[in-house]
Amino acid sequence: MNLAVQLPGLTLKNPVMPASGCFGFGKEYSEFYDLNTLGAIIVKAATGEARYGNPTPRVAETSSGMLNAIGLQNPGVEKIITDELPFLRPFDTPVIANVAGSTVDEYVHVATTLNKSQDIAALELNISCPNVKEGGVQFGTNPELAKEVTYKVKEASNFPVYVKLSPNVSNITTMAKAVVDVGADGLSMINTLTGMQINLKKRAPIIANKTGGLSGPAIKPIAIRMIYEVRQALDVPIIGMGGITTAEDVVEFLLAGANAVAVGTANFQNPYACPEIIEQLPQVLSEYGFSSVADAIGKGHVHE
Amino acid sequence: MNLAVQLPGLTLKNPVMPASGCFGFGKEYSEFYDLNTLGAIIVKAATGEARYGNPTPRVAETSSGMLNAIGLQNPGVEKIITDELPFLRPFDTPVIANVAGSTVDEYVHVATTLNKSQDIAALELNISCPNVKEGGVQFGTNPELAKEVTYKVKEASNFPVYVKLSPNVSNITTMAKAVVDVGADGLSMINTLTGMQINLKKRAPIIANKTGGLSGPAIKPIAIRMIYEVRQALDVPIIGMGGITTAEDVVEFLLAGANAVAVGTANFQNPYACPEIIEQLPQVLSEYGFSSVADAIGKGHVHE
Amino acid sequence: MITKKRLEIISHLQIAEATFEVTVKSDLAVELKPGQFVHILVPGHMLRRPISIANVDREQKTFTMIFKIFGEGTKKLSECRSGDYLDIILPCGSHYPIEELELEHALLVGGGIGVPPLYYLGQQLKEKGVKVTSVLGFQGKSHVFYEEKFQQLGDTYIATNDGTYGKKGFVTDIIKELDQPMDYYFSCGPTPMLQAVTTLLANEKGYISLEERMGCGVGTCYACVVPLKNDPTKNKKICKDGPVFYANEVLLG
Amino acid sequence: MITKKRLEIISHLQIAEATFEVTVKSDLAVELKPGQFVHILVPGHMLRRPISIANVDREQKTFTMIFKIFGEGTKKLSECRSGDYLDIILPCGSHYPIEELELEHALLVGGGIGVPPLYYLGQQLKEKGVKVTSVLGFQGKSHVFYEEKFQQLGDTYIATNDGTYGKKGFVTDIIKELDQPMDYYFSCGPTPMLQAVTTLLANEKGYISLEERMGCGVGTCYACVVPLKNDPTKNKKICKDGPVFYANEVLLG
Ligand SMILES: Cc1cc2nc3c(=O)[nH]c(=O)nc-3n(C[C@H](O)[C@H](O)[C@H](O)COP(=O)(O)OP(=O)(O)OC[C@H]3O[C@@H](n4cnc5c(N)ncnc54)[C@H](O)[C@@H]3O)c2cc1C
Ligand SMILES: Cc1cc2nc3c(=O)[nH]c(=O)nc-3n(C[C@H](O)[C@H](O)[C@H](O)COP(=O)(O)OP(=O)(O)OC[C@H]3O[C@@H](n4cnc5c(N)ncnc54)[C@H](O)[C@@H]3O)c2cc1C
Ligand SMILES: Cc1cc2nc3c(=O)[nH]c(=O)nc-3n(C[C@H](O)[C@H](O)[C@H](O)COP(=O)(O)O)c2cc1C
Ligand SMILES: Cc1cc2nc3c(=O)[nH]c(=O)nc-3n(C[C@H](O)[C@H](O)[C@H](O)COP(=O)(O)O)c2cc1C
Ligand code: FES
Ligand code: FES
Repeated sequence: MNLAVQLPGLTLKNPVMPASGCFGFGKEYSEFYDLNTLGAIIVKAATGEARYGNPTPRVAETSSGMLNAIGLQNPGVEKIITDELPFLRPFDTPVIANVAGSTVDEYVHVATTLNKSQDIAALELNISCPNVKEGGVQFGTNPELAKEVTYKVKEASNFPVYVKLSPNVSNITTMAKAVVDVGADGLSMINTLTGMQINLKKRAPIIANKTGGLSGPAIKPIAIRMIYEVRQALDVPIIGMGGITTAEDVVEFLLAGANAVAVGTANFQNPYACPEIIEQLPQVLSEYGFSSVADAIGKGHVHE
Repeated sequence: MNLAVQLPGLTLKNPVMPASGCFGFGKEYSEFYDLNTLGAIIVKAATGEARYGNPTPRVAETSSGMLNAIGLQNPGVEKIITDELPFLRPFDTPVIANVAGSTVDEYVHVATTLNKSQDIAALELNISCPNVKEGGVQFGTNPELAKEVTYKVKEASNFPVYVKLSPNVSNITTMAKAVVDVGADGLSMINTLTGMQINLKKRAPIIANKTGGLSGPAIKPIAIRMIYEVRQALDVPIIGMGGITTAEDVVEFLLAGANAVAVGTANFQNPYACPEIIEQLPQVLSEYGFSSVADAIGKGHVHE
Repeated sequence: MITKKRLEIISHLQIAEATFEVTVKSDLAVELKPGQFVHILVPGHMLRRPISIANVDREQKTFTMIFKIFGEGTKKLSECRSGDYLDIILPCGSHYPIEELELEHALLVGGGIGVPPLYYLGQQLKEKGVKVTSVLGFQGKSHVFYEEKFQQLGDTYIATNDGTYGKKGFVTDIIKELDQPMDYYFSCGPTPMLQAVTTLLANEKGYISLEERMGCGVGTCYACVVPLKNDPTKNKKICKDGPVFYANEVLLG
Repeated sequence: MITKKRLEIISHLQIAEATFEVTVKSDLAVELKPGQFVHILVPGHMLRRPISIANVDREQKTFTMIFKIFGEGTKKLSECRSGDYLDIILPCGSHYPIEELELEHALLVGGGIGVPPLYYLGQQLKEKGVKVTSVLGFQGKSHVFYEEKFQQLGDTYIATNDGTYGKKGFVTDIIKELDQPMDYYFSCGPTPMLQAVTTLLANEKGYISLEERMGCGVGTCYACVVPLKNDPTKNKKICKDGPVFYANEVLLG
């Protein structure tokens, strides 16, 4: 069964990659399995300078989901290039860097700095992090800001740019069109939905940041709907994510119109989530009558 | 333990009521238990004329949630007033009518017609139904339209108006402020998030309408976050809902800032959900150190 | 009266490929009528699963359900054991109104998981002295169940899609060849089968039982509707007005 | 090497109020070091639960955990039985580096669910010939566990918050009165206790073990951080760099 997918800048042996923020920079899960099995790897967000992130607690459990407010903790783009990314060099698996920032300038600075890395194949432009006071989600909910940051990062970067969209919007297609109009090579969707959980004993939000991003199977129907809507409107490569835990889920995302998928929260439940999904994918695809990954993409669309 | 809550137009013996669309017009669950136990009852949406609703399948199951696209099936406001609401008259439980429409005129017509009912105590203005082609969610995601319909319905109605907000927005506080500015007596939040599930065998969305509204415990963190945000910004009565299944959930909503709560999807899982929650509420409140329902409202707020 | 109970499984058997027969104890068994269903909670799932009543033992106060593994919910139900408890809403929906009908000869037409409710119906018809002929359709030989039990009610014909047992083809292929007079037919099965049956038997009187994805199962959510034949702008709820309808009452999609 | 295994529960006992001792079989038991923890999947829950290793039987190839019912996850774990299987990530985190330390006399200071890892530590210290003194704090008499087992390791003092057993008060009240010399202290318990202990013993060398809500439990998600004392703009991961830290390394919130 042919699992390969060809996307701008990315030749994937299979469509499954860990999602940003759920895989660190690869070291830890490389103790569990051979990272060569992965279609690609999206690493943790990079900002201009090192960031401490938010106070703890940073995570909470919800029904079929979790909240996180890590707050973009990372050692800064320079250190990521010198200390983290080289570890992934020996693997035959393309690496996607996740670019974050508080200002357009910071995004551009991170993207420009990443030009010197030999270890990455593409950028994921994170305009949708709900867990930082500045930047992040505000770029992801305002089409004009999204356009501006995408345009400038595209100009600055030597790599294809996948813009990661926020689901915290009324109209996802408007956001998708805005960034594709100014040259986004692809989309990555969805990031987390902003949520909160309150600790009854402490009479306060569990997460120190108060709100956090909701991920996991709880949000899968929202991800599927948004990808479906964007696929109806635009012919652009989509890396789909949001609640994927099984190979069946992957097929559902492909049917909705994703060209490849990322697995986030499921890694925490099962560190072998990605390789197990990849192993089962051929059987599940053929069970539903598909002869390859490419054969399934967008096939869930009903034309009226 | 004092469970009573006083809201505009509503004297509630306890803060728990079934949510609109999850309780029909009360007849069916009255076979299970005495409706007098309920704090109030929100009945199914009323439109100007009878509506067939959407084709089937209309529901699908998701992780800790469900999708529905009923499409506002109802016999029309006149028939609701004459054939449905009188059944609820003997109960010592206030009834809230849910007002829907495709145009501002239809909303106003429904609200005006409801003035002649002796069986209701308040209106819930449903500007957030994601499952109809026209009206519904478009009013709920555009502050100007929300303002217009709220203003006109307030002018037309003799009853207090609770505006039911859609969670499919970037900024819930903007929407809340818009409708409160033009006189909404209270808010009801949240309605469902738009989602989709794809049937792998059929290679098509399970729900005939393609998209449906996501409800149930999966969305609770989003509901809590939105209520918390609106409560920080506005001093307005809030009927909170979204995934409530236990008395602990009710307390979490009260802490977030809800003054009363509605239970939707949980009724389907457990027809006795509302009376069981009401029965357990005093014990759970006192377990967490509250001496009444009023004592818990808004107590989850941390002031920086 | 409709209610929700925790009922003990007293027998749990596999009776055909992916097909299970589960009997539970309940004082309400005596009130259950053929055609009605129960609505079962599957732990970890939001929506209940509707399953027809396949038989009732009034003396033992038990009732039996027969289901096939279709997805996750029925898979979990298949893993239950005797002694486990199920959370069940019952009784749900309408029944075959045989007490109101003048009947001498009834034709039962069932397909797949539509077969179970007809067994309880056939039992009651036989008790009333009605002659029963059954035509049952299955995917293939390994899926056939309850053939002998139906034979005890009267003549029984089996069709399988793949021809591995009985007649190859559809129940309608068999019905065409039956030339016995009948007063009423009673049919339950997948919608395409019901369409074929109601079309073939358009001049006969009959009752059919429908399936649809359900939310509440008790009539409050409007999930499970079917349009009326004489006015398709109106509809009925399958969980409350049905699942049994007069054959000409509803429009099969 | 860290991995994930399905491990059989071979003993499951309640040993104090809401407190359970669970022993599982695993070939990896021999590799587990005191202070490390395992990360347990609770079916139906998104996030795993971190639980410390309380003891290891190298011959039987088993290890023991002791936990208290706190919320839903530990409640479900308390309802498991011998013969059930648990899905466990192990071994997680750092350990008390006793192999590197010059030790003659060790003070163990545990509070509540911080007591279990100290038992395995104490066992290993005793094996090495180190003198062990234990000071353990519990809520009240009904919560006390493993007192006799600790006594077999050396002098053991108990404090309870409500005074229903041992000394009324905190572990620090007991430590103040101990005037034996010690080389190192090892402490695990709720953060306020650790703060009190590290403040009281500021002039002693010691190791502490921390708790925080975790996502991955293996170092990838950055959920479980603690700031460094000498540079609070930097932090360490409790699940990977910890849970055991040198007492002066981290800033207790
Ligand atoms: C009135 C009625 C009586 C029924 N009686 C029987 C019976 O006696 N024996 C039997 O084997 N089956 C019966 N069915 C069908 C049975 O309900 C479905 O096979 C079952 O719900 C599938 O659940 P699942 O979790 O295995 O599948 P999944 O696909 O995982 O279920 C997902 C959701 O879709 C719903 N769903 C899927 N298929 C159907 C269907 N065909 N009808 C209704 N809902 C569906 C489920 O209830 C659930 O909400 C009956 C259905 C109805 C409406
Ligand atoms: C390294 C480490 C070792 C531990 N060792 C033990 C032990 O040996 N015995 C024992 O009884 N407990 C131990 N704990 C605490 C134990 O993990 C929590 O009591 C448990 O996770 C609570 O889960 P719950 O489902 O019962 O509570 P819930 O409140 O329902 O859990 C909700 C979420 O919060 C997390 N959570 C809640 N409290 C804690 C906490 N104190 N620490 C970390 N996460 C928490 C849960 O893991 C879960 O993700 C340890 C914690 C850590 C970090
Ligand atoms: C703990 C955690 C940290 C995350 N960090 C990032 C991040 O740094 N950058 C980013 O673009 N997305 C981040 N995400 C979002 C995920 O990449 C993904 O979009 C989201 O979790 C939905 O997928 P899932 O449901 O499979 O987890 C994070 C998610 C989690 C749970
Ligand atoms: C089957 C179904 C039908 C609904 N119909 C309506 C409706 O007619 N009007 C309305 O305002 N909300 C309707 N809702 C939304 C609920 O009232 C509620 O806002 C939402 O489901 C969230 O609450 P829950 O998670 O407790 O179900 C419906 C929800 C469901 C599940
Ligand atoms: S399933 Fe709710 S009305 Fe039929
Ligand atoms: S829990 Fe994920 S880094 Fe520690």
